[in-house]
Amino acid sequence: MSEEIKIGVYVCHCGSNIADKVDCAAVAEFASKLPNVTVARDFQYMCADPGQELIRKDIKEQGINRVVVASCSPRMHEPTFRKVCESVGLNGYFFEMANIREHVSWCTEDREAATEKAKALVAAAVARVPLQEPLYERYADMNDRVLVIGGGIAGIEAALKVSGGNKEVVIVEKEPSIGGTMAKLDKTFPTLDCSACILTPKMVECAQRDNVKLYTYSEVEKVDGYVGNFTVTIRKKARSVDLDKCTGCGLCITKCPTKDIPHEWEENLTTRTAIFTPFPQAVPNKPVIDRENCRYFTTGKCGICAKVCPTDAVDFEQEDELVTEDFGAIIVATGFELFDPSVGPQWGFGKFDNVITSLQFERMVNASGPTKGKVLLKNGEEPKSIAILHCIGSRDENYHEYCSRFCCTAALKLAHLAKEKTNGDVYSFYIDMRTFGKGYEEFYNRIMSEGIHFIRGKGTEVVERKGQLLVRTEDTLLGKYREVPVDMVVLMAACQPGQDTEKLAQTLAIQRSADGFFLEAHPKLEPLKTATDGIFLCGACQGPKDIPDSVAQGAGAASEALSLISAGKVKISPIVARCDEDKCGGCMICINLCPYTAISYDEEKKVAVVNEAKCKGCGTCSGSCPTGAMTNTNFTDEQIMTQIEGVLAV
Amino acid sequence: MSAPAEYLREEELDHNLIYEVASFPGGHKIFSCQQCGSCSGSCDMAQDMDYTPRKMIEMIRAGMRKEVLGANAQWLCTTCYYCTVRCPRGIEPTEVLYAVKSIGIRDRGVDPNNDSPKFYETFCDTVHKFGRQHEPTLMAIYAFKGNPLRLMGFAPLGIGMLAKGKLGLAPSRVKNVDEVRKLIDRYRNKV
Amino acid sequence: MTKEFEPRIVGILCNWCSYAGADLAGISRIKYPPNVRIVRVMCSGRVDPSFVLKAFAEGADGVLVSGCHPVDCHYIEGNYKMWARKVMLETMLQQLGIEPERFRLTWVSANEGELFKQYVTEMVDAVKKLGPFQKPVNWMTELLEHERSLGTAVQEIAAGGGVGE
Amino acid sequence: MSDKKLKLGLYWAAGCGGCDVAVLDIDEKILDVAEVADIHFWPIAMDFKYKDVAAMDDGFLDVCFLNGAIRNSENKEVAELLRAKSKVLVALGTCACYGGVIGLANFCTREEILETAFKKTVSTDNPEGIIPQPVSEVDGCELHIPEVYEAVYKLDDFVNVDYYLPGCPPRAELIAKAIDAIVAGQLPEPGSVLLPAKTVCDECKREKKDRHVDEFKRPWELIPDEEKCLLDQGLVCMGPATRAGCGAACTNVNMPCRGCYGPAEGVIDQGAKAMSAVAVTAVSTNLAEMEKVISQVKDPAGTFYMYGLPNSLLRGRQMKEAK
Repeated sequence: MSEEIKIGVYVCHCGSNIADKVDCAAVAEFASKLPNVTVARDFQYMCADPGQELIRKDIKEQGINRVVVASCSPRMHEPTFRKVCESVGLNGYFFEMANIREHVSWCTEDREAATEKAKALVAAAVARVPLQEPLYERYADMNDRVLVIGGGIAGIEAALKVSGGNKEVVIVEKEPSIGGTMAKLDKTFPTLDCSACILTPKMVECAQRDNVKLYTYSEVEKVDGYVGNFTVTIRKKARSVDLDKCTGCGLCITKCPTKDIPHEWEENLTTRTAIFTPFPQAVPNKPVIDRENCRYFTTGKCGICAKVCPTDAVDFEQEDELVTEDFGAIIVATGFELFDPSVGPQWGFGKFDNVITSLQFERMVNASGPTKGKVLLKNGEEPKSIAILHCIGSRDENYHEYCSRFCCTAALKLAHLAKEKTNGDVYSFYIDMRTFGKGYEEFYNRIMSEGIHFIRGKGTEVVERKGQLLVRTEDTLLGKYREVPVDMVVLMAACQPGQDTEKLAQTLAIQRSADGFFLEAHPKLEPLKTATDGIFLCGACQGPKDIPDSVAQGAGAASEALSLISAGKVKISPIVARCDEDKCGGCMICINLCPYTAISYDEEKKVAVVNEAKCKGCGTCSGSCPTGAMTNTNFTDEQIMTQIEGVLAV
Repeated sequence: MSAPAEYLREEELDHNLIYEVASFPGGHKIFSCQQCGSCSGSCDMAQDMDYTPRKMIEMIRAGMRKEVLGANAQWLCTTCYYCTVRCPRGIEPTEVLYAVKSIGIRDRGVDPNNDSPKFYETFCDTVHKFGRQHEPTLMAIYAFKGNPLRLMGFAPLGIGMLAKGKLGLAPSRVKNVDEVRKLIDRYRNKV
Repeated sequence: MTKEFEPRIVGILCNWCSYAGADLAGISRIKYPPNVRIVRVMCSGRVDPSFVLKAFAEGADGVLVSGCHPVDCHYIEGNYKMWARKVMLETMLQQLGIEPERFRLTWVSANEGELFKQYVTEMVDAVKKLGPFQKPVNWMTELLEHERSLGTAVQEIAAGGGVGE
Repeated sequence: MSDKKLKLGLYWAAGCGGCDVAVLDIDEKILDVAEVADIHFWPIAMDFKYKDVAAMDDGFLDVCFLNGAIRNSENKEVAELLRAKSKVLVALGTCACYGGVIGLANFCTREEILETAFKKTVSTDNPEGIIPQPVSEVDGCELHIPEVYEAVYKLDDFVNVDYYLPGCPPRAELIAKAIDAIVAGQLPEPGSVLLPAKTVCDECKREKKDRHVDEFKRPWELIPDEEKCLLDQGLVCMGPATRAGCGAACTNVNMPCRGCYGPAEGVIDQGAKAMSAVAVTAVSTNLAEMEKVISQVKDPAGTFYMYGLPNSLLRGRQMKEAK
């Protein structure tokens, strides 16, 4: 830069806040002798209008082209003074602040020492400011479509809310139907209203709205770009049924000869055909062929479904299709899965026929489920006693340290249903009863009066003695060891992150917390954001959540997305990392360091490339760049080192 | 107790006990107990009880009939009603313990070394007889049902009360004593 | 000099937690020794070990680096990266003859003004006990004896002053 | 180009002599050099005396290649002399540029080194414990030998250097290329390093991928995979922080780079930069685990400053006892 550096230094008294402890005039006098300093003044209140005017006047009349204000914390007034500079045409980043209030006058007793420290900080700012570069805030255009990954209740709610805001939304669901876990439930606590009754209208609405597009039996394959400009590749798995042609008449299902496939959606309590719809209210209510079990695909013979189909919708030749769509924001709503209790042999799951999971029991009590709503033992008889074991895999450092949150109340609901359906003895083995939600404690109280046996003590082990299942526990309220004989055991299995969480975290470049769920940007203040701008979370993919919370989060995530895309433009902070391609050796150390995956590797040039829209300017990459190619704007090596020289100059 | 102290025999449990207790006046809310311990925390006698009121309720729920009826807690209850006032679930532990006492006397389930039921019975008998209470008679009969010597301990108290005119030497009888007797008989028969 | 030795310590603080914590100490009028001069960076992850060495080379008696508590990093895990560097830097500084008390990495959150005071006070006390950071004056003498224009920076370092006077 | 032949000088200060050998390694190219240049000073190859050099006019030599660091008063004296006599002074090799391997001496004091060298080694036979002194009396005469300095210095600590050609030793073709450039008058800005701006990673063919190290190992603890980045395999490799030019000679033969070509362009402290880059490959959210892994790098200062301690910010160990 050939332009002569002219620094204006302004030492603020802040009334008596600074002047009491710092000799401001002496600091200004000291500053006036520093290199490149043209004017150095001290003034009552720099942030007030007359103070600001002083700076403007010096810039205009004295040709000041670098400004140093020694006053309060930059966290307070840095934006103020940047604006002052910009108001008279000087780039805001030609400004530097020395914090002589919070870091000097307010925390120092000795006036002499305070003045000396103030001088050092001013010297550092004066040394640094000539090295500062002009920086500009920039804006990128914003696509206003929203992608929702996961079509459970959280994702459905999010999609409907976005759609209600008149924006286009796409739902990608890996299963053949949307609905998620909620679709499997019978009743919902605490009101005990029917799950399907409140969910299916919302599912249908997703299918009917013009600005909601559904990709079921599909997965997100790849995500490129950054906030406002994501390009997403979606894999539409081959359904073998042409959704446009299929009317959902179901004839193919009735004719399919392969009928003995465990029905995953029914928690394997029954079987299904190779061409099937997961459940009667599925959306879209059109079948899919399970190629692994379909005779046509395994033996090449059969094809009955195709023959009976009146609309010629069965298409064995169909292949996975990759579609690419652009979005401004992404909402992740991939939900959870149930902990597999067979991991812990002590609970007897998989070993004893009548030890089942909560979701299996849920299907059993469901009128449209495999037993038509009857609670039945494997031998077809009704159990006379049922044990419900809480915290299976939850609150247990061997499995999941966290509390799965909804299972206590769900267990109460199941206890109620068990009592209602069998009128037998129902035992609830719990560690603590955590009924946190609105109306939940009242629900608990109500269920208690139904004569359920509540035993405070973890159902530690299920054993069989003489054909009788026994649940072993310590009744901690009585201080007694007990072995309670029951006919059926229901395990309240933990809520755990879905198996594809890790893969999706990589695809989306978002973080997971130690428990494996997706990590929010801030546990209190940014519960729906991720650290990656433009990607939001809702529902149980962020941590165990019940239906009301998932719905609230779905709506919240929609609001986050709408608020983002409605702005139309993305603001990009000028404090970012920049890579000097001439210096970059392509060592790729920086690439893993970036938590926002803002750095990628250019295979052709063999250098690191920063996506400034993704970069948040932390500078961690620069801190470990072995060649100095990666710089952090406004915090370059040179600037910081000079500042260090400066603070030690006095 | 016969079985190892820390082992609960499921086959010995009486799942009806809780319903039985619940059928007594004031017992119906026992199901709601959340085992917070407010009752025990409020109880001035808890330190002398073998089972605290909270634990009594839990034992009732578990169906530990023998232990419940044989406990001393219900007999130590002074019916101060602190527990009832403070229970966050509206349970009336005082009434629950009354129910336990009643069942215990009825079923002869009380610890034979426990004299309290005798006192209660004597109390009722005295009222049955006079239609009202007469303390010297009560104490005399009660004393002879157990150890008469212990009457000596109460002598100074009795003398003091006599001096202040709080006790009458001769028992008096209420007018329609039959009505009172009917009332008591009806309840005794019901239980 | 009869005056008590007043160490000069360079504090490199992250913007979101520790710098804000130091601000809070000021706002709460917590008094602490004036020996730490603060340089702000956006994240402790930005702190290049060169900055620490630079401070010592410029005559600092100690260097205090401070960031958000683990898990709380504004940029997710920049502080862990600084911690990795710190582990290696500590050994390296020891090999370079710098006492461990002269370099410290701490975690101070935005509401821990008191903790910031505590760390500053501890560090100032420890460094005072050690005395001034000794630069290898004898090497520098050999350079100083050599009259040449290029040597000015070295001379200043040897003389114990910083650059930029 | 002028029709006059280029006047060339070469000198070897505190170093191993490998740089002089590297000059010889340009093979037949030396004939081309002879065609365009006259060598006026090259103690390793021809008989010259310092007085011959002293007799030259200032700026007589067109170019002088000086290798080796400055370790004693003789090194310094000759360096100053050659500086005065040369139009262009090139620091040849890492010792001259950055202090080199011998710069590791800066972890010790002069006294420690002399004690070790003249008294403590197993093979030393020095019953009287004599340590050579700059000035000593022998048979009534005063005998002078050069004074060993307290520390190892790089050339530009004492004289102005026009160009740097680091390497331990610099590859012969780089020397040849430099000579060509000089002959053609195509030298860059004074002060430049006559090497590509990139680093060894740029020249290294290995596949870099994980950038996460669970365990640091010493080279003899494993036979590295020949395709994968050595750092990814847990070997401390200075490649990311080392100037390119060697053609990744070490990593090509399955050995990690030790940093001999010095820092990348503009880097002030190669060791600190390399350390920072290597340390973060062990990052995890388990602080104790991280500490365990990082502590497996036993000698970070010796590892990362193997070739550049005198060129680092602190230049060497801070000697407390120094007064």
